[in-house]
Amino acid sequence: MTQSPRVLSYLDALNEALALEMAADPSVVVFGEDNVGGHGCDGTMGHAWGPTRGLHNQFPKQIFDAPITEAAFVGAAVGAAATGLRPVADLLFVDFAGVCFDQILNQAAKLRYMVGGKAKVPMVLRAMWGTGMRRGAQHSQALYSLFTHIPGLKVVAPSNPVDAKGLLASAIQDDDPVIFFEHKLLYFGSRGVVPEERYTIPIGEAKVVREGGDVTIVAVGRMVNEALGAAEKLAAEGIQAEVIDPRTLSPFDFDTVYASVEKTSRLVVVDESSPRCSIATDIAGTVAENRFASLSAAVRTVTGPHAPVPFSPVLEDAFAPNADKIVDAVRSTLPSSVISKAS
Amino acid sequence: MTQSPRVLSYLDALNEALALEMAADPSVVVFGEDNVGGHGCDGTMGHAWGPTRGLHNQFPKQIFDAPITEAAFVGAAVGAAATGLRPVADLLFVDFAGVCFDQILNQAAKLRYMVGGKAKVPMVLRAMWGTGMRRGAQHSQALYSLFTHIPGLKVVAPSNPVDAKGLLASAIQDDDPVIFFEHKLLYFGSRGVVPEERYTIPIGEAKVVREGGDVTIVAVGRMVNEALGAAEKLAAEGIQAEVIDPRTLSPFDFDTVYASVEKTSRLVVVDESSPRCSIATDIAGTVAENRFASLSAAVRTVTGPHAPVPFSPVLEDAFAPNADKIVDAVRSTLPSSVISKAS
Amino acid sequence: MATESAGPLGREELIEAYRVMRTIRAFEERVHTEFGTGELPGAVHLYAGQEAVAAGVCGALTEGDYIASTHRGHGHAIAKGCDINAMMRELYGKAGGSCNGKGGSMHIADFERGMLGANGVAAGGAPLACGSALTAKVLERPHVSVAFVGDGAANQGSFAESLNLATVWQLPVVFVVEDNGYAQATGTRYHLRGLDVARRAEAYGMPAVVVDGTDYFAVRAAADEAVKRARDGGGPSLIECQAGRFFGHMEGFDQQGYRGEGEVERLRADADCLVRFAAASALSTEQLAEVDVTVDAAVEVAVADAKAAPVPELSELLTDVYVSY
Amino acid sequence: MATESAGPLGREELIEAYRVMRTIRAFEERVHTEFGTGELPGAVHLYAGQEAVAAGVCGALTEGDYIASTHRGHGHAIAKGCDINAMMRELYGKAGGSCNGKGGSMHIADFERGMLGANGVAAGGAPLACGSALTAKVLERPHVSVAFVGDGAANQGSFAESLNLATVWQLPVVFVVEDNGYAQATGTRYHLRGLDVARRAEAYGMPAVVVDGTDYFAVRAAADEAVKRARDGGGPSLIECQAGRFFGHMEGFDQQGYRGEGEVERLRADADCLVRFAAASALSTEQLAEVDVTVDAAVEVAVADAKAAPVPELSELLTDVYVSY
Ligand SMILES: Cc1ncc(C[n+]2csc(CCOP(=O)(O)OP(=O)(O)O)c2C)c(N)n1
Ligand SMILES: Cc1ncc(C[n+]2csc(CCOP(=O)(O)OP(=O)(O)O)c2C)c(N)n1
Ligand SMILES: [Mg+2]
Ligand SMILES: [Mg+2]
Repeated sequence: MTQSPRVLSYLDALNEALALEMAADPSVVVFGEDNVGGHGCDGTMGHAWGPTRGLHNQFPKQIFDAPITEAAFVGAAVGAAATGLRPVADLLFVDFAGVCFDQILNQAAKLRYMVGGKAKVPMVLRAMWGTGMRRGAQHSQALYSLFTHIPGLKVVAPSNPVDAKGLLASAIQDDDPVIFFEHKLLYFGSRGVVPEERYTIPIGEAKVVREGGDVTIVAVGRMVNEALGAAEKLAAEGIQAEVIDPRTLSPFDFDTVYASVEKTSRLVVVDESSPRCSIATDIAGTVAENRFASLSAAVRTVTGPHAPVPFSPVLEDAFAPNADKIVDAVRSTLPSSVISKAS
Repeated sequence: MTQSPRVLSYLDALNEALALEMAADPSVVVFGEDNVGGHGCDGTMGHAWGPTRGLHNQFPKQIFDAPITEAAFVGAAVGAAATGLRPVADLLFVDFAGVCFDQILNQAAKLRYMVGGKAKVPMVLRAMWGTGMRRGAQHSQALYSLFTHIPGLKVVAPSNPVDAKGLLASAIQDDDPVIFFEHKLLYFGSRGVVPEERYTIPIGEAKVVREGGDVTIVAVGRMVNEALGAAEKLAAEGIQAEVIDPRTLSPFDFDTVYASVEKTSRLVVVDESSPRCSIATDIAGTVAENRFASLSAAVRTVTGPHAPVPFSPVLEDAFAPNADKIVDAVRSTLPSSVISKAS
Repeated sequence: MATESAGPLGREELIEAYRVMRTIRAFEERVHTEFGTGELPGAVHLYAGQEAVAAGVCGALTEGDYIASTHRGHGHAIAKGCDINAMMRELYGKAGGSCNGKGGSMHIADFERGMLGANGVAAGGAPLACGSALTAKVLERPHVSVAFVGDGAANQGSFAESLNLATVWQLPVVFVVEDNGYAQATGTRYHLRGLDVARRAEAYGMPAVVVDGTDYFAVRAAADEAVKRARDGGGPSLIECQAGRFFGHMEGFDQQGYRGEGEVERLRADADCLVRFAAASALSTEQLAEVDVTVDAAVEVAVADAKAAPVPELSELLTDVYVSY
Repeated sequence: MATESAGPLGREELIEAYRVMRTIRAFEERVHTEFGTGELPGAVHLYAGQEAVAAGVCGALTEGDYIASTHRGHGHAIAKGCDINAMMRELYGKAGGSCNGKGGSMHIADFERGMLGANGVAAGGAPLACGSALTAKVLERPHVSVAFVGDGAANQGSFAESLNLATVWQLPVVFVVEDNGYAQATGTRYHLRGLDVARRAEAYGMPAVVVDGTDYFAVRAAADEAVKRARDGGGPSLIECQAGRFFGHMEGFDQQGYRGEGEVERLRADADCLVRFAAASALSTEQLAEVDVTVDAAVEVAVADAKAAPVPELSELLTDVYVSY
């Protein structure tokens, strides 16, 4: 690329991925509530708010609105995927997975296995997640741990626009059902230089976003930035943190984490969701099982509390992990000599 | 008790708990599909198959059938619980949580928190779980990890008739929503001496079902028996396993596990579900975080594979952990000197 | 459609009805203004334009009756008697809010007044209302439950299941579908194909009517009948009320470009339930003005109080997850 | 109700219709016997008594059309042309089964024949059929999809949502509700309050009829019409077919004590679709007998083959979870 770098928001990067994939493959269809943005009562159309905004102008046959029938349209995505389309269905908030969970758990995830491999389900379910928008308990969850638990699903959660575009392309081209997590605070809050052309980033590959030899920090989604913030603070104390963005939660690139832990001997996992049966304890437990000998200190998890997400801004801000909490967790993995030396 | 001990099946123990709680409290109501067992087309009633069989004779006003409307009747359980009843709703198979997951995830679990503590939701959701009945992928799941992840829920999974009766009584008397897991192979396969009177077993208390000093095995539900089988085999080799039945998965009695690990320094977790974000990695990760210094070996998880449950008996039997796999896992935690000495 | 008539209501009742609707209107208009300043957090869906529905339905209820509401719940809460000071504090996420600031606009509730809560999930209230109706039925209490559901939410499976469950169990519940023409930007012409939800309820075996939701008296008459039926053991009913919303779907969210040219202006001019009520009620200008003054002052107090109120203690983050754990 | 008439079907078609129904009957009666020996594993729901529904509906379909089935799926699979040897192997959990033994009775599928699968979740097939109909619509293929749904499953929210989605998207899909009088032990008098599901479909804006599900010709006529409508771009329809099941809900599960005195005997005597078909079709005794002999032999072969077949390799436990992972 010789031109001056083009900066896109996370939201626009997703929009671009949808457009490029629809253009490249007419079997890619996109639907959800207000994905076109309404068929107003006088026929006025096209007031989508999110990453699908404006796409109906270019792809009038490939994008359409659905009534508030998640069970039906997510189930339809499964049936369509198994018969020749590549549907990208939009859940809006991942919290609404509750009303169509059977379609995800028992249909999308299991169809291929149940029929002995004689079908495939190349669908994507896009969903907004995360705290920070003052949306309250039913619109702020992470929930990726639930999907990661379910065999048959792939779970992707990009942390920046470049990954968002490349991973959404991969998800659409993938032959298995993918739940695609878009952190709502990143839509406008995360911007970056995004190549204009169509490209993919492989599902299942973590990225070392910062190298360091003293401690490994694995952080998911919006937490990647918090982890990088923590790493800066730690660096000022002479502690070098390696920060890993798994990008994909299922399959999970444990090898990259293992390699890092073998080097650093310390692991901190940062996860915006509640702690029990979370991606945080999953990574902690798996590393403790498979790289126990490499660990020189207790693994540490930094997560939200075992509580729903509160509405009040002051409470919500206390819910999610942040750089300071990550710094504290990292410190607790270090021998006191190192910490006293540093501070 | 001076009479000769009375042996009950797990199924009958549950039936007795339901009867005793309905008798003691008229606000306890029981409903689900065929909980009475049908209103045949000529009005013939009372052909329930499971733990509710026959209860309508004694409690005609407290038990009734529901149409196949899990979202409505589980949601109704939430609304009823918040206004004065103690509903016990029956999901039949826990796999059907998919069709009413919003009611569990976003309504039952969060109502109290969302209204700032000004309501409570004393409901029980009963559900069959587990492999072994040749029911295929949509009728054989564990899924307790999903519910354990969700703040606001309590999750109970008894492994024997005595606990089943006492824990179901506790669940019904509890002021919070409880998901009550009944392993379908235990219904008839597990029998025990069950006291006739009304009693409770506290939610949140694990039980050390076998004492031993060499390794701690935590096993859930039907796996408790497999763990005991493994412990027998290990004992023959001179290895003493301590077996812990958590009985409740949320809240989880980590203290009992910690105390055991402090003694044995080794941990094996046995869980019939798939591995990722499971109760197995949850316990493994949490112990690795909070009792790292006590561990002398890598924690080990023994779980089902990351796959749906297959139908074919030969494949299904290979899905769930068993005593042999547990023995292997335990051996892998022991120094080779101990193992060679033993074998 | 039932027609407009002040019917058998006495003056006190008429004034009370006007007070309720006028309070909702003032509350919502003020919240709209406050949101514009950027100080008010969260997802706020305003009820202005639909006041006659909440007021007409809740006017038919007693204190012991229950309502389960929607994401657009302020009007229902006010009509069921919730304290607007506590509500406004809730919107600001403050201590002393209806939910101690932990719920926000989408979860305002007041169990003491039978308000089971706004709900962030479409049709989320319908099963809950079946539940409170079950409580009344089992404990042989004379209470009726109402589930409010939007036109878009009426397409949810949980709503259809609730209709079925209510008829099978013959629950004392009234489903009130508020057809305001849109689900977000999607018109009913598209998502309901222009059909009445009432026909679905009839197919499930319950009586259903369609009424003009800007006509307090029509709503009230339909509600009186349905509530009486439920209270007398006659089982569930559905009332479909048609009334447009004055504001966008959600504050700060949409520019309403999906609406027809002049649509909102026409609504405000020709279909304002307050204007229609004032005309039909035969209350005097003075009587109405007295209410206006009191209501505006009360809303002013609520906003000032909410702004001045303290935020919740940080410890609140971890309380109320369980009764015991 | 459509009335019984052999209509415009030619002899080959009549023989084929009889062969399909007779195969289902023989398959199910034999599975019943085999289950009784204890050798056949799993949850097996038999279709005997309802054959005219599967045969009549699938008779109206082409090979490229799709069906999404229920837990009681053997009849649908056979009518859509699935191989009974593979099906029987599947029931026994054997290699070479329709799903290599990994699905079992509740998940028999054959995508090459447009059979999208039995389904263990009530109404699970309805959204899937909307999906395959969407494929046809988007890719402009002439295929129609059928969703089979039981009377009890018709109360599921996902079914109601599918009716709505199908009308809003004007999908080429036909919903076939099989009213066999019961959901497990619960009668339709209770769970549907005796009402037709067809009325619900109409309320969602699609044509719907109720037919005698033991009358092949009535089912076929309704299916021909609905399939033609869908294929011609006329959108969805619903056909409600009433036909009792001869066996219990599930093999080894219930004693059918919930059924009326003599109910099953009356069904077998007076409402046997095979008997009715034989009488109405005007096929000769020889023609029928020839089919009977072939079918019985084929089922015999299927059972012998399934019993002799090897079990799947243990490695199959871990394959087919993903295309790639
Ligand atoms: C299950 C579910 N799906 C989607 C949403 C997102 N959403 C919130 S409000 C809304 C539109 C609701 O329309 P309607 O029911 O007509 O109510 P109105 O906003 O018009 O009052 C949607 C789609 C949701 N809250 N719940
Ligand atoms: C969502 C869901 N709830 C409950 C069940 C358990 N179940 C299996 S079959 C059945 C009855 C279904 O009745 P119907 O739809 O009439 O079909 P039929 O068995 O009569 O063919 C039930 C309740 C299920 N499979 N899925
Ligand atoms: Mg609306
Ligand atoms: Mg039936």
